[in-house]
Parts: sequence; C-alpha cells; structure tokens
Amino acid sequence: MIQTVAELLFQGATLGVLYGMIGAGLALTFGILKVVNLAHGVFITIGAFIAIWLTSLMPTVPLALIIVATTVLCALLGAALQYAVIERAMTFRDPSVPMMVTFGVSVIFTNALAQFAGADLRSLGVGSIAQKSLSVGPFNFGLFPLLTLIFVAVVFIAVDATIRKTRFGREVRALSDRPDIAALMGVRVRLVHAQVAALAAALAGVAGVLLAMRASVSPFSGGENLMIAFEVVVLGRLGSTKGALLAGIFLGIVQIVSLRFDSNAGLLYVHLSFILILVFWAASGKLK
Amino acid sequence: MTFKYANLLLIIGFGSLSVVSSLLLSSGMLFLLTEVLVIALLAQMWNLLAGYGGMVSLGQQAFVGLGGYGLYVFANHSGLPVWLWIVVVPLMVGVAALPLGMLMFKLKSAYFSVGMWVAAEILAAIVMRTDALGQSGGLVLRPGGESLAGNPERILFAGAGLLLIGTIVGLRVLLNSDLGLALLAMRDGEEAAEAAGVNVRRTNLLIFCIAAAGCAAGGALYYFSTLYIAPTDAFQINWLISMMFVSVIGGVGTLTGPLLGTAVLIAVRETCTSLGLTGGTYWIIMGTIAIATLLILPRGLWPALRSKLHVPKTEKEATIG
Amino acid sequence: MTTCLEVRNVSMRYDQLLALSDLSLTLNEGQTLALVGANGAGKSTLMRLLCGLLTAEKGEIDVCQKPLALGRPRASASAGLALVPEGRLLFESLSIEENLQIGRSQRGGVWDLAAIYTLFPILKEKRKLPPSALSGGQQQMVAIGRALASNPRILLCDEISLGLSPLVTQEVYGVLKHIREQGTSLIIVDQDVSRVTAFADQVACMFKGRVTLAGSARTVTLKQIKDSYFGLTT
Amino acid sequence: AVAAAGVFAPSIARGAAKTIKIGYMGSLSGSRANFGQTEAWNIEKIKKHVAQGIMVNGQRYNVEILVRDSQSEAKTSAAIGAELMLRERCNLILAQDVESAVVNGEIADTRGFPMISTMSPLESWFFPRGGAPGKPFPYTFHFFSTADGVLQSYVSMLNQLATNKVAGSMFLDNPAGRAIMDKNRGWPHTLAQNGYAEIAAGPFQFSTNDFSNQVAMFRDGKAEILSGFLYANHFVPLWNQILQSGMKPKAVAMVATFLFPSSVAALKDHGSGMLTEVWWTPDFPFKSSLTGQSSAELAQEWEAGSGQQWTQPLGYGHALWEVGLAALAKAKDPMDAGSLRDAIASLSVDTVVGKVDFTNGPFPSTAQTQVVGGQWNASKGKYPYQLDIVENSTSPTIKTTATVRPISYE
Amino acid sequence: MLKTVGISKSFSGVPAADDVSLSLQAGERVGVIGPNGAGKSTLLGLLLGTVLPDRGQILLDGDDVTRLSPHQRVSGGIARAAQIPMTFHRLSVSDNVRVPAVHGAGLRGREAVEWVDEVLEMCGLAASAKVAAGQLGLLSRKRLELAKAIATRPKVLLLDEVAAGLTEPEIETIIHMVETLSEGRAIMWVEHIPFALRSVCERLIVMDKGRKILDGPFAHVWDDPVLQEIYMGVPDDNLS
Ligand SMILES: Nc1ncnc2c1ncn2[C@@H]1O[C@H](COP(=O)(O)OP(=O)(O)OP(=O)(O)O)[C@@H](O)[C@H]1O
Ligand SMILES: Nc1ncnc2c1ncn2[C@@H]1O[C@H](COP(=O)(O)OP(=O)(O)OP(=O)(O)O)[C@@H](O)[C@H]1O
Ligand SMILES: [Mg+2]
Ligand SMILES: [Mg+2]
Repeated sequence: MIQTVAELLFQGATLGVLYGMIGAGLALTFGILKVVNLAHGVFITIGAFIAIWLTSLMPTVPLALIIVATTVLCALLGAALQYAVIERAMTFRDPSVPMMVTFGVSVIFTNALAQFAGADLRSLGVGSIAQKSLSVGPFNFGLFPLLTLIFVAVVFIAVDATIRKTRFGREVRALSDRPDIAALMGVRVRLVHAQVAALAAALAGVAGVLLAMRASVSPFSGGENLMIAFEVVVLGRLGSTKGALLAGIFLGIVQIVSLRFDSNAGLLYVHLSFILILVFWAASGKLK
Repeated sequence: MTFKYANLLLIIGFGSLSVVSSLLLSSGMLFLLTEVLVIALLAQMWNLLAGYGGMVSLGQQAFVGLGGYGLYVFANHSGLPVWLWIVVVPLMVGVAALPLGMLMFKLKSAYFSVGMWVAAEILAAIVMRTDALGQSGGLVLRPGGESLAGNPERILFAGAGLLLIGTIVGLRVLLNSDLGLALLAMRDGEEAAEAAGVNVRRTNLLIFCIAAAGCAAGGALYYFSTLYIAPTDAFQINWLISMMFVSVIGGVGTLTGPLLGTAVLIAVRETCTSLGLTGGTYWIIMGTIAIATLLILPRGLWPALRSKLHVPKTEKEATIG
Repeated sequence: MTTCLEVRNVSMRYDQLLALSDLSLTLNEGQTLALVGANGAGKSTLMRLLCGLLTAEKGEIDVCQKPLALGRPRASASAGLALVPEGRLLFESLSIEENLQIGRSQRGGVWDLAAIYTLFPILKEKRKLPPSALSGGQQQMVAIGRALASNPRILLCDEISLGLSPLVTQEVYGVLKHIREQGTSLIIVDQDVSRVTAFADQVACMFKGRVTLAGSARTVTLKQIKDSYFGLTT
Repeated sequence: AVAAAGVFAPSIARGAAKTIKIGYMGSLSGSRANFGQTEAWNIEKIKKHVAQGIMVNGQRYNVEILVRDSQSEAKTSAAIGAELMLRERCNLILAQDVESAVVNGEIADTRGFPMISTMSPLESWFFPRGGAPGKPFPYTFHFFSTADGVLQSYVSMLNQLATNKVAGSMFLDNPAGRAIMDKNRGWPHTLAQNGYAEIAAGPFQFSTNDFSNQVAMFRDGKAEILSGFLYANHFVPLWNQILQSGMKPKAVAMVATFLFPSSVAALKDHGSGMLTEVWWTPDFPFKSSLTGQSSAELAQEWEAGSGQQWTQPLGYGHALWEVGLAALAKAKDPMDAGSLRDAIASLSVDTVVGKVDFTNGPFPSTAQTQVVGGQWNASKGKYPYQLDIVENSTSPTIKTTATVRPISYE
Repeated sequence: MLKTVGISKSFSGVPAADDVSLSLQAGERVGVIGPNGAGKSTLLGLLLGTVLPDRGQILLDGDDVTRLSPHQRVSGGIARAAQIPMTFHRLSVSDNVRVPAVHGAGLRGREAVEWVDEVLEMCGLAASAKVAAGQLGLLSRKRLELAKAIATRPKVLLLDEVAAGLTEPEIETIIHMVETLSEGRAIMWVEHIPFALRSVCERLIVMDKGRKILDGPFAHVWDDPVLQEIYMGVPDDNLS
C-alpha cells in the first residue's frame, strides 16, 4: 500500500514537473507580454523535433550539448517570431489580435513540421540511462525521471530568481504593467519583449526535449501541450513561476492517479479537475 | 425602411439562387458546395460570438460534433424522418448549451477561450468513451435502421443555402435591434454595460446559445452528407481553425466578411487540390493569409475593400480596433 | 538665465483631430511653468509629446539647446525629461522600492534612493509593499519619486493633484517646492489654477492646441487666464 | 478566377472514349504514412501495366487511375471519397486505408459505387461499418486476415516459449484496438482459451504520455509477456518504463507494433526478439497474377528501386490492384456498377499475398487472407534487422525460417 | 428612498466599508468627502451593485436590493458616474448614451432618440455626438460618464469625482447641472473639491477608513475639527 502510494506520488511528481516546465514559458508570455500565445504548444513540439533531428544528425554528441543547442535554436526562433510578427500584433488594442495571430502561427508550424518530419509520434532515445532504476528499500524509482525532476527544479529556481531579483526581471515586470511608462524609464521595450519571448521559447524547447525523452511527441501534440500549459499557468496564478511548478505537480498527480483507476482516461480527468477548480474559483470570486 | 427592403432582396435573390443551383449542379459539386455553405455558416457563428460578442471561443467544434452526433443518434433510433431531426437537433443543442454557457461565463477573456477548448476536449473524450455512440469507431447514418436512399444532397444544399441566408438576415435584424447595441457596448466593457442597465449575462447567454445552435446546424448538415461520423473527426480543432481563419480574413465583426473569407478559403483549397498539394500545405497557406491579414489589414478584407469601393456601410460592425 | 526647454512650432494630430497646432513654448533653467487650459486643450498631449510617447507632425523641440528626437521615450529620458503621468500609473507588480529603482536606470545624480526616502519618509517605511497598498497621495509620491530617480533636468507633472484630498495636495506641493530648490525645472499641470499659478514662476495658457497666453506668474492675472480659457485672447 | 475554373469544371472533357475510372484512396501522408510508404511505387507500376488499357469480354477499355491522399484524416477521407465517387463518378474505388473505406462505405453502398479495401483486420472494417451477420453490404468489400487469425499466430508463438503464462495486455483506443480487445472475439478470449492468465490494463488514449500504471500492474502481477495492440510510437516510452521498473519480459507480443523495420530500429540495439504478425514477406510462396513476379522478386525490385527495406504493405498494396483488376476483368460490363459488384462478390483470385476469395469470407462481403507469426532478429545483411517467420500453424504452405526465442538481456 | 443598514466590505482583510448605515431622501443632495482610500468609491459601488457587501442590507424604496445585480438596480432607479470613466470606446458618443437610455431607462424609438439628444445637449457633448468615445480625452470621457448615468433617468444619482480635473469655469457648469438634475432625485456626490460640494449639497458625509464618521447638515459638518484634521489640513486661503 505504502509502496503504491509512494510510487504514485513519485510518478505524479516527475510527470508534474514536466507539466510545470510545459507551462513555464507560457507563464512568461501570458504574465508578462500579456499575449495569449497559442503557438506555445507547437514550440514545445519544435523543441522536441529539433533535438531528435540533431541527435540523428550527430549521434555521438552528448545529450547535454544537444539540449543546449536546442534551447538556443528555440530561443532564436522565439525572438525572431516576436520581432517579426507578434510585436506588431501587440500594437492593436484588442488582445484577441495577438491571440489569433499566434493561433495562425501554430497552425503553420504544426503543418510545416508534419510535412518535413512526418506526422508520426516520435521520441528521443537517450540510451540505456532511460531504463536504469534506483532501489530505495522496497521502492523502485526510475533514475531518469529523478534526474528530470532535479533538472527542472534547478531551471525553475533560476528563472524565478531572474524574474524576481535581477534588473532584467524588474524591467520585465514593469513592462508587463505599463509598457509606455516603462519605456519612459529607459526600458528598451522591443528588446525586452524579444528577450522574454526568447526565454519563453527556450523553456518550451527544453520542455519539448524532456517530453520527447520521457514520452513521445508528434507534430500534432501541440494542442494537447498547449492545453496542459494553460492549465498549469492558470492554476498557478498567472505569471508566477513557482505557482506554475506547483500546479504542474498537482496536475501530474491527478493524471497518474486517474490513470490508475481508469487507464483509458487520457487527459480527461486533468481537464475536468482544471475546469472544476476554475469554476470553483470563479464562483468564490477569486477570478476577476 | 430601405433596410428591410435590402433584407427581402437578399432572401429572394440568394434563396432562389440556391434552389436553382441545387437543381442544376452535379451531386459531387453539391457535396462540395454544401461544405462551403456549412463553413460560411460556422464562420458567421464564430464571428457573432467573437467579433460581435467579444467572446473568443476556442471550443466551437464541440457544437459541430454535437450537432452531427445528435442527428445520428436521434435519426437512427427513432422512426421520425431524418429531415425533422436536422431542424430539431440544433435547437436541442442550443438549449443544451445553456448550462455550459452559465458555467463558462464565470470565466473571462483568455480564460473563457481556453476554458471552451478544454470543455470541447472533455466532450470529445466522453463521446469517444460512450459505447452507445460507437466509441472511437463512430456511427453510420441509418435513419430508423435503414440505409438512406436517394440523392439528399440537393435538398441538403438548398437547405444549407437558405439557412445561411436566413442566418445573415437574422443577424442583421438582431444587430440593429437594441440587443445589438447592448452587444456592442458589452464588447467595450461588461461592467460598464451592466452599469448602464444592460443584462449582460442574459445577452451573453443568448448569443452563446444561438452560436451553439448554429454550429450544431452546420455539423448536422455536414455529417448528413457524409453518412458517417467519427469522434476524432467531428470534434476536431480544424473546424475551429476554419471558422476563425475565414472570419479573420474576411473581417471579424462584419457580416459580409465571413462570406468573403469563405470564398478565399475555397479558392485556396481548390487551387491546392488542382495543383496536387497536400492538406498541410493548404493549412500553411491559409495560416499565412490569416496572419498577413491580421497584421496588414487587421479589420479584414471586407472593411478595407468596402472603403476602397466606396460601398456604404449598411451593417453594424464591431471590427477590431 | 539659459533656456532649458524650447518647443518650436509643434503640431500633432490624432487621426483627424489637431491636438497641438503650431505650438511654441520656452522654459528657463530652474524655473517652474504652470501649464493651464481648459479640458481638452492639449496639455497632456504636449506632456506626452515631450516624453516621446507621441510623435509630432511637424516642429522641433530642444532640450538644453540640443535637438530632441521625437517619439522616442528613451531619447527623452536620456535628455533629462521625466514625467509624473496623469493618474500615477505605477508598476503594480513591482514593490515601492523597485518602482523607484527602475527610474534610476537612466542616469545617476543627487536623487538616489536615500535622497528620495529622506524626502518621503513614509515610502521608506512601505518600501517592500506593492503600490496598491498605498493611499492615493502616497502613490502620487511614488510617482514623483520614480520620476526624480532619473535625476531629471525637467520634471513634468500632469494633473498633479487630480483626485487627491486637500491635505495631501498641500503635502505634494511642499515636496515640489523642495524639488525646485534643488535646481530642477518643472512643468506643472493642475486643475487648481490659482494654486499652481501662485506656485509657478511662469504661466502658459493653452487653448485648442496653442499657447494663447504666456508670461511671468507675477504679471499675469487670474482674469487674463480665465479669458484665455475661452479663447478670448490670442 | 483560376480557382473558380477548377471548382466548376470537373472533367467534362473526357466522356466519350470507353474509359474505366479507378479511384484510389490511401494514407500517403499523415500519421499512417508508413502504411502508404510503398504505395506511390506500387501505383506507378500498375499504371505502366494498364497503360495500354485492359481487355474485358473481348473489348478494350482505357484505364484512368485517380489517386487521392487521405492524409490519415477522416475529414479528408470524406472529402476525397465524395470527390472520387460523386464528382468524378469512378467505376471502382480501391481503398488502401481502412479509415477511408469506413468513412466512405455508406455513401458507396447507398449510391452504388463498388469499393474494395484492405490492410486492416476484417473486424475493424466490418463492425464500425455497422455490419451484421448474414447481411452483405451491397457494394463494399474488404479482404485481409481476421483479427482472430492474427491472435492465433501470436498465441502459437507464445506457446513455443517457456513462460509463466501470465500476459499483461493493453490496447490503443481506436477501432483496430477495440476489435482486438473484444472480450468474446479478441485477445482476452484467445488468451483464456489457451490457458494464459491476463493482466488486463485495458484501453488507453492516443494522448497518453505515461504508462507507469500499466507497468506497475504488469510488474505486480509478475507478467512475463507484454501483449496487446499499439503502434510503435507508444512503445519506446512504454519500454523505457518497463525496464525502469526492473521487469524483464520474456516476450513482447504486441499486435501492429513491429510491422515495420523502422519501428524495430527505433529501439536501437534492443530491437532483437520482438514478435509481430506477418501478413506478407518476400518468403511467401505466392506470385503476382499481374506480373507473374514472386514475392521475393517484388521485394527485390522495390529495394533496388527505392534503396529502402521492404515492408509488409508492399505486398498488400500490390494485391489490392490485383483484386481490383481481376474483378473488372471478370465483370460482364465493367462500367456497370451492378455487374462489377456481382463480379467482386463471386471473385476468387490468387495474388502475391495468397488466395483472395470473397465467396466464403468469415463475414459477409469479406475475403480472409493468411497470416503467420514472425520475430525480428539482428541481421548481418544490409539492414540492421530481418524478419523471420517462426510460426505457421494456420498457413502451413508458408514455411518457417527460424524458431521463436525469448528476448535476451545480457 | 435609498437606505443602507450596516453594510461592510473588506478587500483581503482591509475594510473599505465598515458598518455603514445611511439613508437618502428624494430631492436630497449629499456630499461625501474623506481622505484617499477612505472607501467612498467602494460605498458607491456597493450601492450600485458592482461591489457585493460582505454584510448588511441595501433597501431601495423599502425593497431589499442587496443581492440584485447592477442592471437590475439601474432599472430600479440607481445610476452612477464612475470615478474612472467606463465608456464604450468603440461606440460613438451618442450610442454610448443610447445604451443606458434604452436598457436602463427602457425607452424605445423616437422617445429614446430625443432623450439621448437632450442628455448630450445637457452635458455639452452634442458637438461630438458622432465621435467614437475612445477618441475623447480623459475629461470628456468623464463628462460622457456623467451623461450615461443621467440617461438612465435615475431616482438616485451617484456621482464619483465628476468634477475632478476640471477647471473652475467647468466646475461651475457641473454645479449648475447637478442643481437642475436634483429635482425629485437623490444625489450623492463624492468629490475632493470642497467648494463644489459646498455650493450644491445641503448635507455632508465624511468617511475615513471605511467608516462613516460624520453625517449632518453641510455647514455643521464642515466646521467639525475632525474633518479639518483628517482632510483639510492647514486652512487654505485660496478656498475659504
Ligand atoms: N488617443 C487619442 N485619440 C484621439 N484624440 C485624442 C486622444 N487623446 C486625446 N485626444 C484629444 O486631443 C485633445 C487634447 O487632449 P489632451 O488630453 O491633451 O487635453 P488636456 O489639455 O490634457 O485636457 P484634460 O484637461 O482633459 O487633461 C482632446 O480634444 C482629446 O479629445
Ligand atoms: N477591487 C479592489 N481590490 C482590493 N482593494 C480595493 C479594491 N477597491 C478598493 N480597494 C481598497 O479599498 C480602499 C477604499 O478604496 P476606495 O476606492 O473606495 O477609496 P476612495 O475613498 O474612493 O478613495 P479616493 O479618494 O482615492 O478615490 C482602498 O484602500 C483601496 O485600496
Ligand atoms: Mg490632461
Ligand atoms: Mg474613489
């Protein structure tokens, strides 16, 4: 019994930090740029596919380097997209404009990816480390999920500190409140926007790589991941990275526990619990 | 008064056009054009909700699926004629949307958008798991247990045409009424509208239910023509993408825009088909057109075209701005 | 006395509406200008233009005899202009201290955090709190402090006492006096004309986008100002 | 205006000559693209074959082939189906993709368009189509092995291994998975009949990204056999979690998972020992009724032409045309739907995948083909893995090439 | 006409309205003052229904309206001009006023059109009737906000800093307007400009920290030392 519960919690937590990671980038764009970035899901997929592509191109290069390269490529893509497209969409007063634009972007990227890489589910082989396990007493933990957990925690702490403690973080937050006044304070608006977009895309890319290592991704899994990201961000109270992590872990545990009772649930109970919490919050006036 | 006259002209003109063409065109062409009309109808509904109502829903595909499934279930298991159900099912979906709307309107803006998407996903998952609905295998349309004989696409096409015209005229009347004014006001500020005496909740719900019923009608019409329905198809996000792109390209918050957008969509699709391009390429092209429109002419083609051609504004608009 | 701000023949429009038409204005180093005018005269527009939040259709602006690039908030900020905007507009997700710090990113000078805290001791007490936890007047102090932190040559205050209780307004004016004594030039817009003209060295009166009356605060009478409100003087 | 011309002028120009139009639907792209990987090549070959037309009842007919890609999507399938039938009025529809066949089946039946489909177990076509025993469909036909046949060959492979006879099972929730999961006809039934205990983890959604519960169930139940139905793309994460849990299954008997060499290659060095059902290999002792080529010759021609390893759909893709052309040849009037339908219903033809006989299928309107069992083994040849036939209990004409062995973990 | 019984509201623990009881009679003009953050706007929000009280009761003509939504109260005869104008920025000025005329006052057809014109004229917005509200400056928007409130034909009119930011001559116009409007209505006016209140209101309420601390005839309350201390500061020669 204890063993089952411990394993459920461990699996839930390791899946959950992955969910948190999936939501982290969106928390930035949503919370700071005030852009409902519907292309976030496809960025995750792109990250995964870049890593898969790089490893197949250079099978001997160590994984860490592949992750770094993927992150950089995603960041560049994110910044470029922000500069070229989203920035302009943000000048319209109507917030649905950037939302619809990013929706268009996600449709384009999804289909382009399917054209180039095929529509199959793919995963990133990381060799035998993915299959190692660790025994602590009667418990059996996968080594790889444990490493993911630690890695994600480190990334989260770093991002959180950057946003809360540094000058960059201060500018980012100021910008999200009042872009025009921030500009007057010497903040380089477009640059900071692009930096945030790059950071968000980089986080999405990392999430994609982790996802491809643990599970599998297809060009069409963007929608699913976007939904998870949204749920994480909303439950984590907008823009808060710590909240995103906790919400991710919550959803991860819901997912694992619900699958235990109903293996065919897919994401059904995750979605249901999200909607229920949201409605509960709304009813008790927690959403404005 | 000229306004009423214009509406009448619309009904008579396009109504007879759709009836006449339903008699003249081949059944394959009618199949295609029915889908075109359905997309135009769906786009009008999304546009009503998002463009005029300011409620950007990402879950309208749920109602398309419900319309289709509703038709199949009721027609297959009752002795009543299938044509009756094609009228009744959308109304039922419209009513069924009421509780969902009451739930969803607790969420605002982006929360609403995504909440709708999640709700659609939940619905699709439930249908996919329901034995009576054929699970992932889907259903075949056999009204009263018998295979459907004859060529229904003529009636379907004429019906879709008349429904679309009816919808447009209906929307014109609605938007020029006091309710339309309330709708436009709410888009700029719900609290302000409320403080001005508008019953925001009721208006929102009404629009939501109308849009749900309209999408269900589209779904019922479309899946009537295919005779087979599957959950991964009926609830797919591509329905939503079509509605959204068509509205955005033609002009969100106008009534003519979605029609123009549908024309663009169909032109692109047929060009892609005739050039032998894949579906992916088609979506890439549509996405690019939609983004370009949003960035260059954020109000869409129709408002831009209208001022170029000096066509006077005869409809209430709620364009992006 | 040197001029520190010169606005020459500036015009600016919103769509069709001409908000500033051929407007000219000068301000001397260390002086305070009271900018008055009816509702919609274009005062805020001028302020926002000076700060680069809007761009002009024609005309030039010199700050300390150097031309200012228009429509570029960062250029205005580095030229030494700072704005206390209409309605405060503080950064809600930053603490009070961070609100003040962000202003500092431009240039150093006498107005560091310590100096601002000496000026507004109450802010030091509340420095960890978000602006929403402050009263309206305290928020106005933060807005002033934030602008000061960039060590401006010219401080622009739009609707400085809008929505403040008389007690708080008095305090704010006390602070402005202090700032002026440090040698900073000021442009103040305030609905309370008698108070602001009594405080200022110069007065400029705007009507429909142009300056209809300008002069020393000591020579211009309230009667003249009232007339210019309705466009009776040119 | 260009596009409008495309919309409103569907092939009026080619009416007069006696031309048989064959409409082809297949998953050439999209999520089932690897089933369609060899199709373009097959179709080119057939096009050459019928370039001079075909002879039916002493009369020469031109053959026009219209190829449409279903993109592995139901909605596209509906669109291309309507196009081929209602717009182009094809005389015969061939569907390589079962989804296209199911989506368009009802229209074909009600409007009278003969359609032949393949490449999916009979049950996964018959039941979603709303089929009932003793009631043939008017115009639609399907040939393939049965799910039951597939399962029999799996169980007979397992019988050759020394295991504790405990099989964990899990199934992707789609029509094919549901057919195999069926309590009365499917895998649970087969296992029980053969004395295996089943640890049933049930169906799972395509979007599932974690299998720890299934793995925990299998581990706690001490399953030595991993079985069920899923496509290769779910297998890698599943396999990772299996090994993380400390399990070492002796056999993997997953329907559909290892049909393709690419799926085995995705396991890097760990692919050896995976079991699969075998519909067709170059070792099948059959010949094409069109070209006279043997199975081996067909595979060789493909490998030489494409530089890629043969796959099982190569044979069925070819056989689909064999069946279609044989039906046309047999029809009194190939342009008449009714007589073509009658020709198919009474058709029995020897193809490269074996005999296809519509007169005594297990379900109405179907023909059952043979299936055997295979195991992937490391190869010293050009490609990393080779498929060996290790079980032929239901089809003794097809010779085995190796014996089954458990997965080894050294 | 309008009566509150011990209403309270706090935001995350901080009381913005604390046990406030008051009543308004027809024809009464009541001024409300108090330091920033005293809870004046919150009080008006409670009366209109945009803010729901944690405790207490609100009665309109003797009926309990505590739980009614704002639009229901508007139909019942309460209207507010908000401190931060809430105009419909994409609608024209006249449509802005039409919304409350139709949905608030329940007017139809010609009657509505005439009423809208009348209100626009009254608020000095007739010239910009066709302009989109988003194009107006802050202060014109405030005026439009007032027009919208008047257009509902309220029995109780709540004004929140409608004169703030206006110059003296403009304030005079507002004062005149309020005087005309007050016939048969109750008016509650929150403002930081004492002289404006003084020339209109016969009664004055002082709030601080969410509590109603003084309530009585204007002159009486005005001279209260408490008011001088918390609100006015040192006597200001410009005003008195
Ligand atoms: N964003 C805008 N778009 C269009 N017109 C505008 C905009 N902002 C201001 N205006 C118009 O420009 C004119 C000048 O406005 P401005 O805000 O500068 O006046 P002001 O003197 O500051 O008046 P106030 O006393 O109202 O603050 C006004 O007529 C106003 O309606
Ligand atoms: N929506 C809200 N959420 C949290 N706190 C609020 C909210 N609205 C008001 N408050 C707080 O309630 C208190 C009273 O605010 P209110 O706006 O009623 O003051 P006021 O008397 O109108 O002040 P002012 O004269 O500055 O307009 C303030 O401390 C304010 O910060
Ligand atoms: Mg101003
Ligand atoms: Mg207030």
